[in-house]
Amino acid sequence: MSLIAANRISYTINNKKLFHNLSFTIDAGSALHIKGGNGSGKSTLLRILLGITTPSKGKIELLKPNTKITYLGHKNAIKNYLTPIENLKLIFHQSNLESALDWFQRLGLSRVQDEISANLSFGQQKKLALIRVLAAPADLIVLDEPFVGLDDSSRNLLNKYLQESISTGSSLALTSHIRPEIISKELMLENFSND
Amino acid sequence: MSLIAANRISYTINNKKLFHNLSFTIDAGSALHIKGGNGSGKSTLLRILLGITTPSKGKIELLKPNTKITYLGHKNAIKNYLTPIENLKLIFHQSNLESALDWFQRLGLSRVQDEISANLSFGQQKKLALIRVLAAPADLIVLDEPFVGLDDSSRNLLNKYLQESISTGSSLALTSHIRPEIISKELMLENFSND
Amino acid sequence: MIKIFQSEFFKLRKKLRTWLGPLLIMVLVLIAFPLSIDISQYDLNRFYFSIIVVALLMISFLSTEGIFLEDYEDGSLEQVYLVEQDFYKFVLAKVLTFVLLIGVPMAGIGSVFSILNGISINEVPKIFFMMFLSNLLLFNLFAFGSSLSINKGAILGVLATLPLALPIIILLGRGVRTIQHGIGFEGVMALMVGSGLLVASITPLIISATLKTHLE
Amino acid sequence: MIKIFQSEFFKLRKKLRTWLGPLLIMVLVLIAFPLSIDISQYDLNRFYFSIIVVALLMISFLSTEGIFLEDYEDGSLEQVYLVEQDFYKFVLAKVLTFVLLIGVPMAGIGSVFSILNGISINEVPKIFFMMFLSNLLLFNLFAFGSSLSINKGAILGVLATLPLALPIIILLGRGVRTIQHGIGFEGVMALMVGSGLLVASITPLIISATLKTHLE
Amino acid sequence: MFSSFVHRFSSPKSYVEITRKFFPYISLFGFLLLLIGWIWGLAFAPEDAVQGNSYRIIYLHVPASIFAQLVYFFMSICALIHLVWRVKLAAYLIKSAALVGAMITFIALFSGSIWGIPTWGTWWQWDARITSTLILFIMYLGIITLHGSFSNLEKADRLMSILVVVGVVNIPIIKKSVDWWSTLHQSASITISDGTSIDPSMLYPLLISIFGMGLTLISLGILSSKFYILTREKNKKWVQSYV
Ligand code: HEM
Ligand SMILES: Nc1ncnc2c1ncn2[C@@H]1O[C@H](COP(=O)(O)OP(=O)(O)OP(=O)(O)O)[C@@H](O)[C@H]1O
Ligand SMILES: Nc1ncnc2c1ncn2[C@@H]1O[C@H](COP(=O)(O)OP(=O)(O)OP(=O)(O)O)[C@@H](O)[C@H]1O
Ligand SMILES: [Mg+2]
Ligand SMILES: [Mg+2]
Repeated sequence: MSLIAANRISYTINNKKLFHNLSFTIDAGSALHIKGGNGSGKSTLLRILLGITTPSKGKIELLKPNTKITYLGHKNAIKNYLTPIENLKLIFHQSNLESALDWFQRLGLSRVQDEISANLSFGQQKKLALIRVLAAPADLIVLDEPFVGLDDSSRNLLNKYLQESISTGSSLALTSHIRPEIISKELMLENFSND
Repeated sequence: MSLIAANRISYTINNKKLFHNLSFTIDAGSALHIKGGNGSGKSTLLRILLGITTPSKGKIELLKPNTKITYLGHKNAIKNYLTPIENLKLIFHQSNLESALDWFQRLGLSRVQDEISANLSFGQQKKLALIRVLAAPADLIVLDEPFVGLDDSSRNLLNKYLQESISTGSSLALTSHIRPEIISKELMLENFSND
Repeated sequence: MIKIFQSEFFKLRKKLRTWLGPLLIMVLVLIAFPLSIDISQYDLNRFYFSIIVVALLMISFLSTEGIFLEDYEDGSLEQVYLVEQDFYKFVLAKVLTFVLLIGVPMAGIGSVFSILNGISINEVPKIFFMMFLSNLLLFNLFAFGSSLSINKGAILGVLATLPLALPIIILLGRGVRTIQHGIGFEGVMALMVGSGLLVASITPLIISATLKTHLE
Repeated sequence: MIKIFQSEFFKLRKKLRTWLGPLLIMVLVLIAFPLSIDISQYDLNRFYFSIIVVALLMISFLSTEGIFLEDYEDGSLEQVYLVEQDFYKFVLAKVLTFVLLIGVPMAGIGSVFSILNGISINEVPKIFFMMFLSNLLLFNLFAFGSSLSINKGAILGVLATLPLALPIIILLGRGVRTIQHGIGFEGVMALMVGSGLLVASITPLIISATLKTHLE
Repeated sequence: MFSSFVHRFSSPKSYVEITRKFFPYISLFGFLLLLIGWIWGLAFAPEDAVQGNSYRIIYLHVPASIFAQLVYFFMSICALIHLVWRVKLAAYLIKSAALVGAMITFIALFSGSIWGIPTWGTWWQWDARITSTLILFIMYLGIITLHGSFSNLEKADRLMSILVVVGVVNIPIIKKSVDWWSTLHQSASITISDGTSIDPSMLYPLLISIFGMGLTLISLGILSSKFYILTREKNKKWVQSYV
């Protein structure tokens, strides 16, 4: 069963063609790894999938209504003047909050729980941001280079989580310059040259 | 010949001990790879090496006077309301500018030269920032996770550059969760637990 | 809706810079003004009120200047969009929070300073209410302006909205005179309440569309 | 030094909002003020000048509020430190740029509006020069204030620097009166030039130390 | 040499030990003096020819106003010491003195306002001295908040010290404002050089209250600094054994 189908989508920005006539589907319980050089349009494609950006041509179809989507992009969406816990409280309410705090511990963040988030290290901030995805079960998980800045153990934790989600029927679309340890379809974006 | 010697340095912040009694030297023509989990103090150690942060105890000695240092940290130091070229012009003057523009091309950035930097993709911004280091020959190169967000070809380019610099006598101190393809001493920072 | 509002309130409360800053500046300006003129020479009470009005104008501009910037830059806006699919509630909550945490105290400070400078205590509730309404209008207006020019360089928003602020100021000035003369207050008030409600409910719609365009 | 100055100038020029914004607000305030009161009722000319002075105070605060924030947040400050080992030149260049691109036009606008409101054209150069000097002083002070609490907003900084700003305002007010009365102008002027030079060369030292502390 | 000397005698530990010895005497003596000064001033000093009895608030207002500035002066010296020799104790003292300073400045403002009602007919005027005292008060608060707004306490100490040093220019402004701008407020009535404009029978109790106020404030400062030091250094061994 497919969650989302991309139907011959193209995207052009400022007369630069990013991709052209792209068609693919994302199926329940499977992963899609979007690859390509820097600036090939991976992040843009993800944002199109999410409905944030509209494709120049073609259409994205959500095949299942009420698909629950979680997303983490290049930007962490963390308030750096709040403590990590306060940040989590902004995102999660009641039931999910517990699971978020649980992930907070497992990712080794408890020793910085009283700092404001601006004082966390680069990787710690990324981990904090990832909890947004980790602690909220979703039908579709969209991740834009989630491994950036993570140390080995956190990377393993994330890989394991993604693996599990997929095996329980969630779908995953991600970009990464590091190969994720997940069996996935690959979608390669070429670098168009418009010269 | 050593460029920099760290002499039993310790760093404590808000009653959290990051490292303790660390001693090492960085020699001309060699690389030091600082390793450790997220939050173990790698970035802080680099900033101590640069003289930006003062260690709580111990001393950093610059053994060669007038050591030219280039540095790129987690933050790109790029003005996102300027175009890439304008950014480079802020950093480089005359002689170096040419080499900077050369790197700009080699890194495949010329197709975005008329965008403001805020519109560059994540990896393109990182590459732009890296030119600060690539185009200015230095005695000591200090890099904090330089490979983050780079695609394979750029990563190779950077690795090759670093390799070359070392073989021509420059030194390198870097942190990275991805193993760099450079023969280097390794310095492992433990995660202190203060509980 | 309540949840969004609570979140916005919590965030703003934590940002001392954003809410306490403008209030302090307002106080300081109101203090500095009498010092800058030769008090003995003029009758301060007669025009001190205009200073308060002008301060209101500037401070509301100042405090809403970056109202959406942070959320745009740190990626929060995208997350809001994913959950809500538009920004109406979000903008409504945010502007209301700003009005409550900055606009209301500002109106309070304005009223207090007008007592200090000759308005009788009985009139203070009227003054306060009127200032509150002007703030509601100004905050919505300037929030719209700042949504137009979220990214750094743009000046568009300032250009577009500053002229629109003038009628509000004129209305406020007239309202004050109706209080001083004891006549016609209700009319001005009705006008302000009406436009206040209208603007406060429609502007978020417009802002919401603007924000969506920025995300594209 | 020239290079640093050129860079700063270029950057600020590109940020329309940072420099043109405050100027527009200044114009708006100066227009809004007469509108907000019943002009016929009072003798506007007599105190319009105080409005200009207060506007000068607020706008210079407003425009220097985030003067170091961007460089702190995007990591540029560290890069400057690596090259220069301190921030003296950098701060000097930055503050001067702000004075030139915002302070000077502000003084210009102030002077123009004072013609409109009864100061004779012959006196305008004096007024302009005096406002320019006050801006030099104010920008330095507020830059210090904003360096104290870079990422926390300049509120705390204002607290620190306002005591120093008040004498400037008072001095400016007095200077204007010496012009109006045609006596004692040179004395006030000499005082302002002296303190201007002193402050403009010492403040960057202090700011430099503050910035270094923030980087630690 | 000198700096090692400074450091040895400025350890928080020895400060706490030394002040513990002197505290009872200072506080008792100060309190008694203040009591004597006030009783004398309120009950026995003669009535003022112009102001009647309302002038008696002088015994609160003038000491408070004087120490509002002196406390700041003390803080700025500490700040210099902290910046030059990095003496931690100096920063601790600034932080605790700021609390005392804010309190006494508030008293100065408050008593002045009350006094203003019978004498000037208004409790507030935008007079230069009054305004600059108000700003001094705001600055005390600013210093406290500035310090409180950083999670890195050493950074906070340093920034606070810089602020205190720069802010010291406010003191001459307060002092001289009455002369520079002809204003409502009284100019100095007690001057060292050319005698005083105030009758000795009113002067002696005033001087005694000033002294008493000073010692009382010092003991308050000692109390608050001790409390602050113990919380700041709560992880140190000497504190754990002390408590
Ligand atoms: C809120 C209002 C007031 C404030 C903030 C204030 C502040 C001050 C200050 C800062 C001093 C200087 C202390 C020194 O360094 O010598 C002072 C002294 C004094 N004040 Fe006030 N004052 C206020 C109201 C008044 C009023 C209403 C009166 C009486 C009419 C008054 C009478 C005096 C006198 C007699 C002195 C001693 C003068 C001297 O020896 O310098 N003050 N006040
Ligand atoms: N200004 C600060 N205030 C408080 N704590 C800080 C501050 N700066 C850093 N820290 C703490 O120091 C620790 C180390 O930070 P650092 O950035 O050096 O880690 P890192 O090893 O580079 O981690 P990463 O791999 O995630 O980049 C973190 O736990 C962080 O919370
Ligand atoms: N708002 C915009 N205006 C102009 N160009 C844009 C805009 N957003 C993206 N681009 C351009 O689109 C291209 C693709 O950007 P995108 O972020 O999708 O790349 P990416 O594949 O994610 O790269 P990376 O691996 O570096 O993250 C880039 O060349 C970028 O300059
Ligand atoms: Mg991308
Ligand atoms: Mg790091």
